[in-house]
Amino acid sequence: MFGEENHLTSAIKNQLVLEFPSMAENVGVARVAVAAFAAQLDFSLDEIEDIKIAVSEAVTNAVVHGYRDRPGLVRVAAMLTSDELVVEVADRGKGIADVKKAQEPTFSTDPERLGLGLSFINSLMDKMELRSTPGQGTLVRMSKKPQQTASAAGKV
Amino acid sequence: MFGEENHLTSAIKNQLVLEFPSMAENVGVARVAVAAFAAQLDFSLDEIEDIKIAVSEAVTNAVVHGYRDRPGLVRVAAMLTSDELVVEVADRGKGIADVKKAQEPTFSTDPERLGLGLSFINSLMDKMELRSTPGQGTLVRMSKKPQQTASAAGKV
Amino acid sequence: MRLELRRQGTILLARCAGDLDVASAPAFRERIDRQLHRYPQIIRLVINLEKVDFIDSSGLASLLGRYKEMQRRRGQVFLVGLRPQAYRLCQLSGLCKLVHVADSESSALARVEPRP
Amino acid sequence: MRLELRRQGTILLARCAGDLDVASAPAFRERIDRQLHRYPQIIRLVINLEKVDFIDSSGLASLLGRYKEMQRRRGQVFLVGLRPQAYRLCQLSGLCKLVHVADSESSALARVEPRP
Ligand SMILES: Nc1ncnc2c1ncn2[C@@H]1O[C@H](COP(=O)(O)OP(=O)(O)O)[C@@H](O)[C@H]1O
Ligand SMILES: Nc1ncnc2c1ncn2[C@@H]1O[C@H](COP(=O)(O)OP(=O)(O)O)[C@@H](O)[C@H]1O
Repeated sequence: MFGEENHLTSAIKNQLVLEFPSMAENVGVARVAVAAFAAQLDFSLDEIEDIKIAVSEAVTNAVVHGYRDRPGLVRVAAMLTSDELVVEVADRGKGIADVKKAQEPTFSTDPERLGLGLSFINSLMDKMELRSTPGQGTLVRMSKKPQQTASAAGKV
Repeated sequence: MFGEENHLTSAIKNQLVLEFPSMAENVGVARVAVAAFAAQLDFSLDEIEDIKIAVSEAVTNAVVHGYRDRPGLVRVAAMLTSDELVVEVADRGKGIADVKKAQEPTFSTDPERLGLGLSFINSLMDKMELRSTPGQGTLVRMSKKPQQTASAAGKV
Repeated sequence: MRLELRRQGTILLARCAGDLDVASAPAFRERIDRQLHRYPQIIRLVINLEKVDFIDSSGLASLLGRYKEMQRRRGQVFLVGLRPQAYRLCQLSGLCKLVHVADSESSALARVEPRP
Repeated sequence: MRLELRRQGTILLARCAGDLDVASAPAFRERIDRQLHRYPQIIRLVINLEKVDFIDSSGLASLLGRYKEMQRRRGQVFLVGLRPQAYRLCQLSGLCKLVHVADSESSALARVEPRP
Protein backbone atom coordinates (compact mmCIF):
# COMPACT_ATOMS: atom_id res chain seq x y z
CA MET A 1 0.00 0.00 0.00
CA PHE A 2 3.01 2.28 0.17
CA GLY A 3 4.51 4.44 -2.53
CA GLU A 4 1.36 4.85 -4.56
CA GLU A 5 1.16 8.59 -4.44
CA ASN A 6 2.25 9.36 -7.98
CA HIS A 7 -1.00 9.65 -9.89
CA LEU A 8 -1.86 13.32 -9.50
CA THR A 9 -3.20 15.25 -12.40
CA SER A 10 -1.60 18.60 -11.53
CA ALA A 11 2.00 19.14 -10.55
CA ILE A 12 3.09 18.52 -6.97
CA LYS A 13 4.69 21.62 -5.44
CA ASN A 14 5.52 20.21 -2.05
CA GLN A 15 5.32 16.92 -0.23
CA LEU A 16 5.56 15.72 3.35
CA VAL A 17 6.01 12.09 4.30
CA LEU A 18 5.57 10.89 7.88
CA GLU A 19 6.25 7.42 9.17
CA PHE A 20 5.66 6.22 12.70
CA PRO A 21 4.78 3.07 14.62
CA SER A 22 1.14 2.21 15.12
CA MET A 23 0.51 3.92 18.47
CA ALA A 24 -2.50 5.97 19.56
CA GLU A 25 -0.17 8.75 20.78
CA ASN A 26 1.01 9.37 17.22
CA VAL A 27 -2.43 10.18 15.83
CA GLY A 28 -2.19 13.70 17.25
CA VAL A 29 1.32 14.18 15.86
CA ALA A 30 0.12 13.24 12.37
CA ARG A 31 -2.84 15.59 12.34
CA VAL A 32 -0.79 18.52 13.71
CA ALA A 33 1.95 17.96 11.12
CA VAL A 34 -0.48 17.71 8.20
CA ALA A 35 -2.34 20.80 9.45
CA ALA A 36 0.91 22.80 9.55
CA PHE A 37 1.75 21.56 6.06
CA ALA A 38 -1.74 22.33 4.71
CA ALA A 39 -1.46 25.91 6.00
CA GLN A 40 0.81 26.59 3.00
CA LEU A 41 -2.39 26.79 0.97
CA ASP A 42 -5.05 29.39 1.72
CA PHE A 43 -7.29 27.23 3.87
CA SER A 44 -9.55 28.92 6.40
CA LEU A 45 -9.17 27.94 10.06
CA ASP A 46 -12.38 25.89 9.79
CA GLU A 47 -11.00 24.04 6.79
CA ILE A 48 -7.78 23.30 8.68
CA GLU A 49 -9.94 21.86 11.48
CA ASP A 50 -11.74 19.67 8.94
CA ILE A 51 -8.39 18.40 7.65
CA LYS A 52 -7.25 17.62 11.19
CA ILE A 53 -10.35 15.53 11.86
CA ALA A 54 -10.05 13.68 8.55
CA VAL A 55 -6.38 12.84 9.15
CA SER A 56 -7.16 11.82 12.70
CA GLU A 57 -9.87 9.42 11.53
CA ALA A 58 -7.71 7.80 8.87
CA VAL A 59 -4.67 7.37 11.13
CA THR A 60 -6.86 6.10 13.97
CA ASN A 61 -8.26 3.48 11.60
CA ALA A 62 -4.76 2.34 10.65
CA VAL A 63 -3.84 2.00 14.34
CA VAL A 64 -7.12 0.57 15.65
CA HIS A 65 -8.31 -1.62 12.76
CA GLY A 66 -5.28 -2.05 10.50
CA TYR A 67 -2.80 -3.18 13.12
CA ARG A 68 -5.01 -3.77 16.18
CA ASP A 69 -2.47 -4.65 18.85
CA ARG A 70 0.21 -5.82 16.47
CA PRO A 71 3.20 -3.59 15.72
CA GLY A 72 3.47 -1.94 12.33
CA LEU A 73 4.26 1.31 10.58
CA VAL A 74 1.78 3.93 9.46
CA ARG A 75 2.77 6.14 6.57
CA VAL A 76 1.15 9.49 5.88
CA ALA A 77 1.98 11.36 2.68
CA ALA A 78 0.65 14.87 2.17
CA MET A 79 1.04 16.64 -1.16
CA LEU A 80 0.31 20.17 -2.30
CA THR A 81 -0.44 21.27 -5.80
CA SER A 82 -1.02 24.95 -6.50
CA ASP A 83 -4.61 24.71 -5.24
CA GLU A 84 -5.17 21.34 -3.60
CA LEU A 85 -4.09 19.27 -0.62
CA VAL A 86 -3.94 15.50 -1.08
CA VAL A 87 -3.36 13.22 1.89
CA GLU A 88 -2.72 9.49 1.79
CA VAL A 89 -2.75 7.36 4.90
CA ALA A 90 -1.42 3.85 4.41
CA ASP A 91 -0.96 0.81 6.58
CA ARG A 92 0.21 -2.72 5.92
CA GLY A 93 -2.30 -4.14 8.35
CA LYS A 94 -5.16 -6.58 8.07
CA GLY A 95 -7.04 -4.82 5.28
CA ILE A 96 -10.78 -4.55 4.58
CA ALA A 97 -12.86 -7.29 3.00
CA ASP A 98 -15.66 -5.01 1.74
CA VAL A 99 -14.59 -1.39 1.19
CA LYS A 100 -18.10 -0.36 0.17
CA LYS A 101 -19.67 -1.68 3.34
CA ALA A 102 -16.88 -0.10 5.41
CA GLN A 103 -17.92 3.33 4.14
CA GLU A 104 -21.56 3.02 5.21
CA PRO A 105 -22.28 5.40 8.07
CA THR A 106 -22.37 3.62 11.46
CA PHE A 107 -20.87 0.42 10.03
CA SER A 108 -18.09 -0.73 12.32
CA THR A 109 -16.47 -4.07 13.08
CA ASP A 110 -15.80 -2.79 16.60
CA PRO A 111 -18.84 -2.50 18.90
CA GLU A 112 -17.09 0.19 20.96
CA ARG A 113 -16.74 2.48 17.95
CA LEU A 114 -19.28 4.59 16.06
CA GLY A 115 -18.51 3.60 12.50
CA LEU A 116 -18.40 7.25 11.51
CA GLY A 117 -14.69 7.77 10.79
CA LEU A 118 -14.87 7.21 7.03
CA SER A 119 -18.16 9.16 6.82
CA PHE A 120 -16.52 12.10 8.56
CA ILE A 121 -13.66 12.03 6.06
CA ASN A 122 -16.22 11.95 3.26
CA SER A 123 -18.12 14.94 4.68
CA LEU A 124 -15.11 17.06 5.62
CA MET A 125 -12.90 16.55 2.57
CA ASP A 126 -13.80 17.15 -1.08
CA LYS A 127 -12.92 13.61 -2.16
CA MET A 128 -12.12 10.32 -0.52
CA GLU A 129 -10.97 7.04 -2.00
CA LEU A 130 -10.47 3.79 -0.09
CA ARG A 131 -8.34 0.96 -1.40
CA SER A 132 -7.60 -2.18 0.52
CA THR A 133 -6.46 -5.76 0.10
CA PRO A 134 -7.22 -8.15 2.95
CA GLY A 135 -3.99 -9.28 4.55
CA GLN A 136 -2.00 -6.59 2.73
CA GLY A 137 -3.16 -3.24 4.01
CA THR A 138 -5.26 -0.19 3.40
CA LEU A 139 -4.78 3.16 1.68
CA VAL A 140 -7.08 6.12 2.22
CA ARG A 141 -6.63 8.96 -0.20
CA MET A 142 -8.39 12.26 0.46
CA SER A 143 -8.19 15.70 -1.04
CA LYS A 144 -9.44 19.19 -0.39
CA LYS A 145 -9.20 22.61 -2.04
CA PRO A 146 -9.43 25.89 -0.16
CA GLN A 147 -12.83 27.47 -0.73
CA GLN A 148 -11.99 31.09 -0.09
CA THR A 149 -10.79 32.95 -3.17
CA ALA A 150 -8.92 35.99 -1.85
CA SER A 151 -5.91 35.54 0.42
CA ALA A 152 -5.94 37.02 3.91
CA ALA A 153 -4.90 40.67 3.81
CA GLY A 154 -1.40 41.42 4.99
CA LYS A 155 -0.26 37.80 5.00
CA VAL A 156 3.14 37.41 3.39
CA MET B 1 23.80 10.37 6.07
CA PHE B 2 20.43 8.62 6.32
CA GLY B 3 19.43 5.63 8.39
CA GLU B 4 22.03 6.06 11.08
CA GLU B 5 19.68 6.35 14.01
CA ASN B 6 20.26 2.93 15.56
CA HIS B 7 22.92 3.57 18.19
CA LEU B 8 20.89 4.50 21.24
CA THR B 9 21.85 3.15 24.62
CA SER B 10 18.32 2.88 26.02
CA ALA B 11 15.36 1.33 24.25
CA ILE B 12 13.38 3.38 21.74
CA LYS B 13 9.70 3.57 22.70
CA ASN B 14 8.48 5.61 19.78
CA GLN B 15 9.83 7.09 16.58
CA LEU B 16 8.72 9.65 14.04
CA VAL B 17 10.33 10.03 10.63
CA LEU B 18 9.62 13.03 8.41
CA GLU B 19 10.84 13.53 4.89
CA PHE B 20 10.25 16.59 2.76
CA PRO B 21 11.86 18.58 -0.05
CA SER B 22 14.34 21.29 0.85
CA MET B 23 12.01 24.29 1.06
CA ALA B 24 11.92 27.08 3.62
CA GLU B 25 8.17 26.58 4.11
CA ASN B 26 8.78 23.11 5.52
CA VAL B 27 10.98 24.26 8.38
CA GLY B 28 7.90 25.26 10.38
CA VAL B 29 6.17 21.96 9.63
CA ALA B 30 9.18 20.03 10.97
CA ARG B 31 9.44 21.97 14.21
CA VAL B 32 5.69 21.73 14.88
CA ALA B 33 5.68 17.98 14.22
CA VAL B 34 8.69 17.29 16.45
CA ALA B 35 7.22 19.50 19.19
CA ALA B 36 3.95 17.53 19.11
CA PHE B 37 5.91 14.29 19.22
CA ALA B 38 8.17 15.51 22.07
CA ALA B 39 5.08 16.38 24.14
CA GLN B 40 4.74 12.64 24.81
CA LEU B 41 7.50 13.14 27.39
CA ASP B 42 7.04 15.45 30.36
CA PHE B 43 8.72 18.51 28.86
CA SER B 44 7.75 21.93 30.18
CA LEU B 45 6.40 24.47 27.71
CA ASP B 46 9.75 26.29 27.80
CA GLU B 47 11.57 23.07 26.97
CA ILE B 48 9.20 22.45 24.05
CA GLU B 49 10.05 25.96 22.82
CA ASP B 50 13.77 25.11 23.08
CA ILE B 51 13.22 21.95 21.04
CA LYS B 52 11.32 23.93 18.39
CA ILE B 53 14.17 26.39 18.00
CA ALA B 54 16.79 23.64 17.83
CA VAL B 55 14.86 21.72 15.16
CA SER B 56 14.25 24.93 13.25
CA GLU B 57 17.98 25.74 13.22
CA ALA B 58 19.03 22.29 12.06
CA VAL B 59 16.39 22.04 9.32
CA THR B 60 17.13 25.61 8.20
CA ASN B 61 20.80 24.64 7.85
CA ALA B 62 19.91 21.65 5.68
CA VAL B 63 17.80 23.88 3.43
CA VAL B 64 20.04 26.96 3.37
CA HIS B 65 23.54 25.46 3.47
CA GLY B 66 23.12 21.78 2.64
CA TYR B 67 21.10 22.16 -0.54
CA ARG B 68 21.31 25.92 -1.21
CA ASP B 69 19.07 26.32 -4.23
CA ARG B 70 19.38 22.77 -5.44
CA PRO B 71 16.53 20.31 -4.85
CA GLY B 72 16.96 17.58 -2.27
CA LEU B 73 15.25 15.78 0.57
CA VAL B 74 15.57 16.56 4.26
CA ARG B 75 14.98 13.75 6.69
CA VAL B 76 14.12 14.32 10.34
CA ALA B 77 13.98 11.37 12.72
CA ALA B 78 12.77 11.88 16.27
CA MET B 79 13.00 9.12 18.84
CA LEU B 80 11.73 8.79 22.37
CA THR B 81 13.16 6.60 25.08
CA SER B 82 11.48 6.50 28.49
CA ASP B 83 13.16 9.75 29.50
CA GLU B 84 14.86 11.33 26.48
CA LEU B 85 14.10 12.87 23.12
CA VAL B 86 16.65 12.36 20.35
CA VAL B 87 16.33 14.23 17.06
CA GLU B 88 18.40 13.68 13.94
CA VAL B 89 18.28 16.04 11.00
CA ALA B 90 19.98 14.75 7.88
CA ASP B 91 20.61 16.06 4.41
CA ARG B 92 22.50 14.72 1.40
CA GLY B 93 23.74 18.16 0.51
CA LYS B 94 27.10 19.75 0.16
CA GLY B 95 28.48 18.86 3.60
CA ILE B 96 30.85 20.73 5.90
CA ALA B 97 34.61 20.82 5.47
CA ASP B 98 35.43 21.70 9.10
CA VAL B 99 32.74 20.65 11.59
CA LYS B 100 34.67 22.13 14.50
CA LYS B 101 34.90 25.56 12.92
CA ALA B 102 31.22 25.40 11.89
CA GLN B 103 30.27 25.13 15.56
CA GLU B 104 32.11 28.28 16.63
CA PRO B 105 29.62 30.99 17.60
CA THR B 106 29.17 33.61 14.85
CA PHE B 107 31.02 31.51 12.27
CA SER B 108 29.01 31.45 9.07
CA THR B 109 29.82 30.91 5.42
CA ASP B 110 26.89 33.22 4.57
CA PRO B 111 27.38 36.93 5.28
CA GLU B 112 23.61 37.43 5.63
CA ARG B 113 23.42 34.94 8.51
CA LEU B 114 24.44 35.16 12.15
CA GLY B 115 26.40 31.92 12.52
CA LEU B 116 24.46 31.16 15.68
CA GLY B 117 22.28 28.24 14.59
CA LEU B 118 24.53 25.46 15.84
CA SER B 119 25.34 27.45 19.01
CA PHE B 120 21.65 27.78 19.75
CA ILE B 121 21.20 24.03 19.35
CA ASN B 122 24.12 23.53 21.72
CA SER B 123 22.64 25.88 24.32
CA LEU B 124 19.05 24.71 24.10
CA MET B 125 19.53 20.95 23.92
CA ASP B 126 21.45 18.72 26.37
CA LYS B 127 23.73 17.27 23.71
CA MET B 128 24.57 17.96 20.10
CA GLU B 129 26.70 16.03 17.66
CA LEU B 130 27.58 17.12 14.12
CA ARG B 131 28.77 14.67 11.47
CA SER B 132 29.43 15.62 7.89
CA THR B 133 31.22 14.50 4.78
CA PRO B 134 31.83 17.14 2.10
CA GLY B 135 29.86 16.25 -1.00
CA GLN B 136 27.84 13.62 0.88
CA GLY B 137 25.77 15.40 3.45
CA THR B 138 25.35 16.36 7.08
CA LEU B 139 23.75 14.80 10.12
CA VAL B 140 22.96 16.75 13.29
CA ARG B 141 22.02 14.65 16.27
CA MET B 142 20.63 16.33 19.36
CA SER B 143 19.02 15.13 22.54
CA LYS B 144 17.20 16.48 25.55
CA LYS B 145 15.68 15.13 28.75
CA PRO B 146 12.80 16.77 30.58
CA GLN B 147 14.08 18.54 33.69
CA GLN B 148 10.94 18.55 35.77
CA THR B 149 10.48 15.48 37.94
CA ALA B 150 6.78 15.34 38.79
CA SER B 151 4.19 15.12 36.04
CA ALA B 152 1.54 17.81 35.72
CA ALA B 153 -1.36 17.12 38.03
CA GLY B 154 -4.53 15.83 36.43
CA LYS B 155 -2.92 15.01 33.11
CA VAL B 156 -3.91 11.60 31.87
CA MET C 1 -6.01 15.67 27.75
CA ARG C 2 -6.61 16.93 31.25
CA LEU C 3 -9.68 15.91 33.19
CA GLU C 4 -11.03 17.35 36.42
CA LEU C 5 -13.83 15.48 38.16
CA ARG C 6 -16.12 16.87 40.87
CA ARG C 7 -19.05 15.15 42.47
CA GLN C 8 -21.82 17.12 44.14
CA GLY C 9 -24.49 14.77 45.46
CA THR C 10 -26.18 13.17 42.46
CA ILE C 11 -24.19 15.21 39.94
CA LEU C 12 -20.80 14.43 38.43
CA LEU C 13 -19.07 17.38 36.77
CA ALA C 14 -16.25 16.51 34.32
CA ARG C 15 -14.10 19.36 33.02
CA CYS C 16 -12.03 18.32 30.07
CA ALA C 17 -9.17 20.17 28.31
CA GLY C 18 -6.86 19.40 25.40
CA ASP C 19 -7.54 16.73 22.77
CA LEU C 20 -10.23 14.08 23.03
CA ASP C 21 -9.16 11.41 20.57
CA VAL C 22 -8.16 7.74 20.41
CA ALA C 23 -5.13 8.42 22.63
CA SER C 24 -6.99 10.15 25.43
CA ALA C 25 -10.43 8.51 25.21
CA PRO C 26 -9.51 5.39 27.26
CA ALA C 27 -8.41 7.47 30.27
CA PHE C 28 -11.44 9.74 29.89
CA ARG C 29 -13.72 6.71 29.91
CA GLU C 30 -12.01 4.92 32.79
CA ARG C 31 -11.81 7.90 35.11
CA ILE C 32 -15.45 8.85 34.65
CA ASP C 33 -16.67 5.25 34.88
CA ARG C 34 -14.72 4.72 38.10
CA GLN C 35 -16.69 7.58 39.68
CA LEU C 36 -19.96 6.29 38.27
CA HIS C 37 -19.37 2.84 39.71
CA ARG C 38 -18.29 4.17 43.07
CA TYR C 39 -21.32 6.45 43.38
CA PRO C 40 -24.45 4.74 42.04
CA GLN C 41 -26.43 7.78 43.19
CA ILE C 42 -25.01 9.89 40.35
CA ILE C 43 -27.79 10.46 37.83
CA ARG C 44 -26.59 13.63 36.09
CA LEU C 45 -23.29 13.79 34.25
CA VAL C 46 -22.20 17.29 33.16
CA ILE C 47 -19.27 17.24 30.74
CA ASN C 48 -17.60 20.60 30.13
CA LEU C 49 -15.79 20.60 26.77
CA GLU C 50 -15.10 24.36 26.67
CA LYS C 51 -11.34 23.80 26.72
CA VAL C 52 -11.28 20.84 24.36
CA ASP C 53 -9.18 21.88 21.36
CA PHE C 54 -9.86 18.83 19.27
CA ILE C 55 -12.41 16.04 19.11
CA ASP C 56 -13.00 13.31 16.52
CA SER C 57 -15.15 10.18 16.21
CA SER C 58 -13.10 8.38 18.90
CA GLY C 59 -13.81 11.27 21.25
CA LEU C 60 -17.49 11.23 20.33
CA ALA C 61 -17.58 7.47 21.00
CA SER C 62 -16.32 8.07 24.53
CA LEU C 63 -19.11 10.64 25.06
CA LEU C 64 -21.73 8.27 23.65
CA GLY C 65 -20.43 5.48 25.91
CA ARG C 66 -20.97 7.67 28.98
CA TYR C 67 -24.46 8.52 27.70
CA LYS C 68 -25.28 4.81 27.49
CA GLU C 69 -24.04 4.23 31.02
CA MET C 70 -26.22 7.10 32.27
CA GLN C 71 -29.19 5.70 30.30
CA ARG C 72 -28.81 2.41 32.16
CA ARG C 73 -29.27 4.25 35.45
CA ARG C 74 -32.01 6.45 33.95
CA GLY C 75 -29.78 9.50 34.30
CA GLN C 76 -28.93 12.34 31.95
CA VAL C 77 -25.85 13.73 30.20
CA PHE C 78 -25.24 17.44 29.62
CA LEU C 79 -22.57 18.70 27.24
CA VAL C 80 -21.34 22.19 28.02
CA GLY C 81 -19.30 24.63 25.95
CA LEU C 82 -19.16 22.70 22.68
CA ARG C 83 -17.00 24.63 20.23
CA PRO C 84 -18.35 24.97 16.67
CA GLN C 85 -16.27 22.07 15.33
CA ALA C 86 -17.33 19.75 18.18
CA TYR C 87 -20.93 20.87 17.81
CA ARG C 88 -20.92 20.03 14.13
CA LEU C 89 -19.55 16.52 14.71
CA CYS C 90 -22.05 16.09 17.51
CA GLN C 91 -24.83 16.84 15.04
CA LEU C 92 -23.36 14.78 12.19
CA SER C 93 -23.19 11.82 14.57
CA GLY C 94 -26.65 12.27 16.07
CA LEU C 95 -25.18 12.54 19.58
CA CYS C 96 -26.77 15.97 19.98
CA LYS C 97 -30.21 14.36 19.81
CA LEU C 98 -29.44 12.11 22.77
CA VAL C 99 -27.70 14.40 25.22
CA HIS C 100 -28.61 17.84 26.52
CA VAL C 101 -26.48 20.67 25.14
CA ALA C 102 -25.92 23.69 27.37
CA ASP C 103 -23.97 26.92 26.97
CA SER C 104 -22.46 27.01 30.43
CA GLU C 105 -22.06 24.84 33.51
CA SER C 106 -24.46 27.01 35.46
CA SER C 107 -27.18 26.73 32.83
CA ALA C 108 -26.62 22.94 32.74
CA LEU C 109 -26.83 22.73 36.52
CA ALA C 110 -29.90 24.98 36.56
CA ARG C 111 -31.64 22.55 34.21
CA VAL C 112 -30.93 19.67 36.55
CA GLU C 113 -34.16 18.99 38.38
CA PRO C 114 -33.95 17.56 41.90
CA ARG C 115 -34.30 13.78 42.13
CA PRO C 116 -37.98 12.79 42.20
CA MET D 1 3.81 35.76 9.29
CA ARG D 2 1.64 38.84 9.05
CA LEU D 3 3.19 42.29 8.93
CA GLU D 4 1.49 45.65 9.32
CA LEU D 5 3.52 48.76 8.51
CA ARG D 6 2.66 52.33 9.54
CA ARG D 7 4.75 55.39 8.95
CA GLN D 8 4.30 58.49 11.11
CA GLY D 9 6.77 61.15 10.01
CA THR D 10 10.26 59.90 10.86
CA ILE D 11 8.99 56.77 12.54
CA LEU D 12 8.20 53.43 10.94
CA LEU D 13 6.08 51.10 13.08
CA ALA D 14 6.17 47.41 12.08
CA ARG D 15 3.69 45.07 13.77
CA CYS D 16 4.55 41.47 13.22
CA ALA D 17 2.53 38.32 14.01
CA GLY D 18 3.08 34.59 13.54
CA ASP D 19 6.45 32.96 12.94
CA LEU D 20 9.64 34.85 12.11
CA ASP D 21 11.90 32.22 10.58
CA VAL D 22 13.72 31.40 7.35
CA ALA D 23 10.42 31.15 5.46
CA SER D 24 9.06 34.53 6.52
CA ALA D 25 12.27 36.55 7.00
CA PRO D 26 12.70 37.47 3.29
CA ALA D 27 9.25 39.10 3.08
CA PHE D 28 9.78 40.79 6.45
CA ARG D 29 13.09 42.22 5.21
CA GLU D 30 11.80 43.29 1.81
CA ARG D 31 8.64 44.98 2.99
CA ILE D 32 10.42 46.99 5.68
CA ASP D 33 13.33 47.90 3.40
CA ARG D 34 10.95 49.09 0.69
CA GLN D 35 9.54 51.61 3.17
CA LEU D 36 12.99 52.62 4.35
CA HIS D 37 14.16 53.27 0.81
CA ARG D 38 11.02 55.14 -0.13
CA TYR D 39 11.22 57.38 2.94
CA PRO D 40 14.82 58.32 3.74
CA GLN D 41 13.49 60.54 6.54
CA ILE D 42 12.69 57.48 8.65
CA ILE D 43 15.18 57.35 11.48
CA ARG D 44 13.29 55.34 14.08
CA LEU D 45 12.12 51.82 13.41
CA VAL D 46 9.77 50.35 16.04
CA ILE D 47 9.23 46.62 15.62
CA ASN D 48 6.38 45.14 17.63
CA LEU D 49 6.93 41.41 18.20
CA GLU D 50 4.17 40.96 20.79
CA LYS D 51 2.27 38.56 18.55
CA VAL D 52 5.27 36.67 17.23
CA ASP D 53 4.82 33.04 18.31
CA PHE D 54 8.19 31.82 17.16
CA ILE D 55 11.56 33.29 16.31
CA ASP D 56 14.92 31.63 15.61
CA SER D 57 18.35 32.72 14.36
CA SER D 58 17.00 33.43 10.87
CA GLY D 59 14.42 35.75 12.42
CA LEU D 60 17.09 37.41 14.55
CA ALA D 61 19.22 37.91 11.44
CA SER D 62 16.38 39.80 9.80
CA LEU D 63 16.13 42.05 12.88
CA LEU D 64 19.89 42.61 12.91
CA GLY D 65 19.80 43.46 9.20
CA ARG D 66 17.22 46.20 9.82
CA TYR D 67 19.37 47.47 12.71
CA LYS D 68 22.34 47.78 10.34
CA GLU D 69 20.26 49.66 7.80
CA MET D 70 19.12 52.06 10.53
CA GLN D 71 22.72 52.45 11.71
CA ARG D 72 23.70 53.56 8.22
CA ARG D 73 21.21 56.40 8.46
CA ARG D 74 22.14 57.07 12.09
CA GLY D 75 18.72 55.94 13.22
CA GLN D 76 17.53 53.67 15.98
CA VAL D 77 15.67 50.38 16.32
CA PHE D 78 13.20 49.59 19.11
CA LEU D 79 11.97 46.09 19.81
CA VAL D 80 8.61 45.96 21.56
CA GLY D 81 6.85 43.12 23.33
CA LEU D 82 9.57 40.49 23.15
CA ARG D 83 8.26 37.27 24.62
CA PRO D 84 10.54 35.41 27.05
CA GLN D 85 11.82 32.99 24.40
CA ALA D 86 12.56 35.80 21.94
CA TYR D 87 14.17 37.87 24.69
CA ARG D 88 16.49 35.01 25.60
CA LEU D 89 17.63 34.51 21.98
CA CYS D 90 18.05 38.26 21.68
CA GLN D 91 20.39 38.17 24.64
CA LEU D 92 22.22 35.00 23.56
CA SER D 93 22.89 36.67 20.22
CA GLY D 94 23.94 40.05 21.58
CA LEU D 95 21.19 41.79 19.60
CA CYS D 96 19.72 43.19 22.83
CA LYS D 97 22.90 45.23 23.32
CA LEU D 98 22.43 46.96 19.96
CA VAL D 99 18.74 47.75 19.84
CA HIS D 100 16.45 49.40 22.35
CA VAL D 101 14.05 47.04 24.09
CA ALA D 102 10.69 48.44 25.19
CA ASP D 103 7.66 46.92 26.91
CA SER D 104 5.03 48.62 24.79
CA GLU D 105 4.68 50.66 21.61
CA SER D 106 3.78 53.74 23.62
CA SER D 107 6.86 53.47 25.81
CA ALA D 108 8.99 52.97 22.67
CA LEU D 109 7.41 55.99 21.02
CA ALA D 110 7.80 58.05 24.21
CA ARG D 111 11.50 57.27 24.19
CA VAL D 112 11.80 58.52 20.63
CA GLU D 113 13.26 61.98 20.93
CA PRO D 114 12.24 64.53 18.29
CA ARG D 115 14.71 64.87 15.47
CA PRO D 116 17.54 67.25 16.48
N1 LIG E 1 -7.10 0.98 7.97
C1 LIG E 1 -8.05 0.04 8.15
N2 LIG E 1 -7.70 -1.26 8.28
C2 LIG E 1 -8.63 -2.22 8.47
N3 LIG E 1 -9.95 -1.97 8.55
C3 LIG E 1 -10.36 -0.68 8.43
C4 LIG E 1 -9.44 0.37 8.23
N4 LIG E 1 -10.16 1.52 8.13
C5 LIG E 1 -11.45 1.19 8.28
N5 LIG E 1 -11.60 -0.16 8.45
C6 LIG E 1 -12.86 -0.90 8.60
O1 LIG E 1 -13.94 -0.06 8.24
C7 LIG E 1 -14.86 0.08 9.32
C8 LIG E 1 -15.47 1.48 9.32
O2 LIG E 1 -14.47 2.45 9.61
P1 LIG E 1 -14.88 3.86 10.19
O3 LIG E 1 -15.97 4.44 9.37
O4 LIG E 1 -13.65 4.69 10.32
O5 LIG E 1 -15.51 3.56 11.62
P2 LIG E 1 -14.88 3.01 12.99
O6 LIG E 1 -13.41 3.30 13.00
O7 LIG E 1 -15.61 3.76 14.03
O8 LIG E 1 -15.16 1.55 13.04
C9 LIG E 1 -14.06 -0.24 10.56
O9 LIG E 1 -14.88 -0.69 11.64
C10 LIG E 1 -13.12 -1.32 10.04
O10 LIG E 1 -13.74 -2.58 10.02
N1 LIG F 1 23.50 21.08 6.93
C1 LIG F 1 24.57 21.81 6.58
N2 LIG F 1 25.13 21.66 5.36
C2 LIG F 1 26.21 22.39 4.98
N3 LIG F 1 26.80 23.30 5.78
C3 LIG F 1 26.30 23.50 7.01
C4 LIG F 1 25.16 22.78 7.47
N4 LIG F 1 24.89 23.19 8.73
C5 LIG F 1 25.80 24.11 9.05
N5 LIG F 1 26.67 24.32 8.02
C6 LIG F 1 27.81 25.25 8.00
O1 LIG F 1 28.07 25.66 9.32
C7 LIG F 1 28.01 27.08 9.41
C8 LIG F 1 27.48 27.50 10.76
O2 LIG F 1 26.15 27.09 10.91
P1 LIG F 1 25.21 27.84 11.94
O3 LIG F 1 25.89 27.91 13.27
O4 LIG F 1 23.89 27.16 11.94
O5 LIG F 1 25.09 29.32 11.41
P2 LIG F 1 24.39 29.96 10.12
O6 LIG F 1 23.32 29.02 9.62
O7 LIG F 1 23.84 31.24 10.61
O8 LIG F 1 25.47 30.16 9.10
C9 LIG F 1 27.14 27.50 8.25
O9 LIG F 1 27.41 28.84 7.86
C10 LIG F 1 27.52 26.49 7.18
O10 LIG F 1 28.72 26.84 6.53
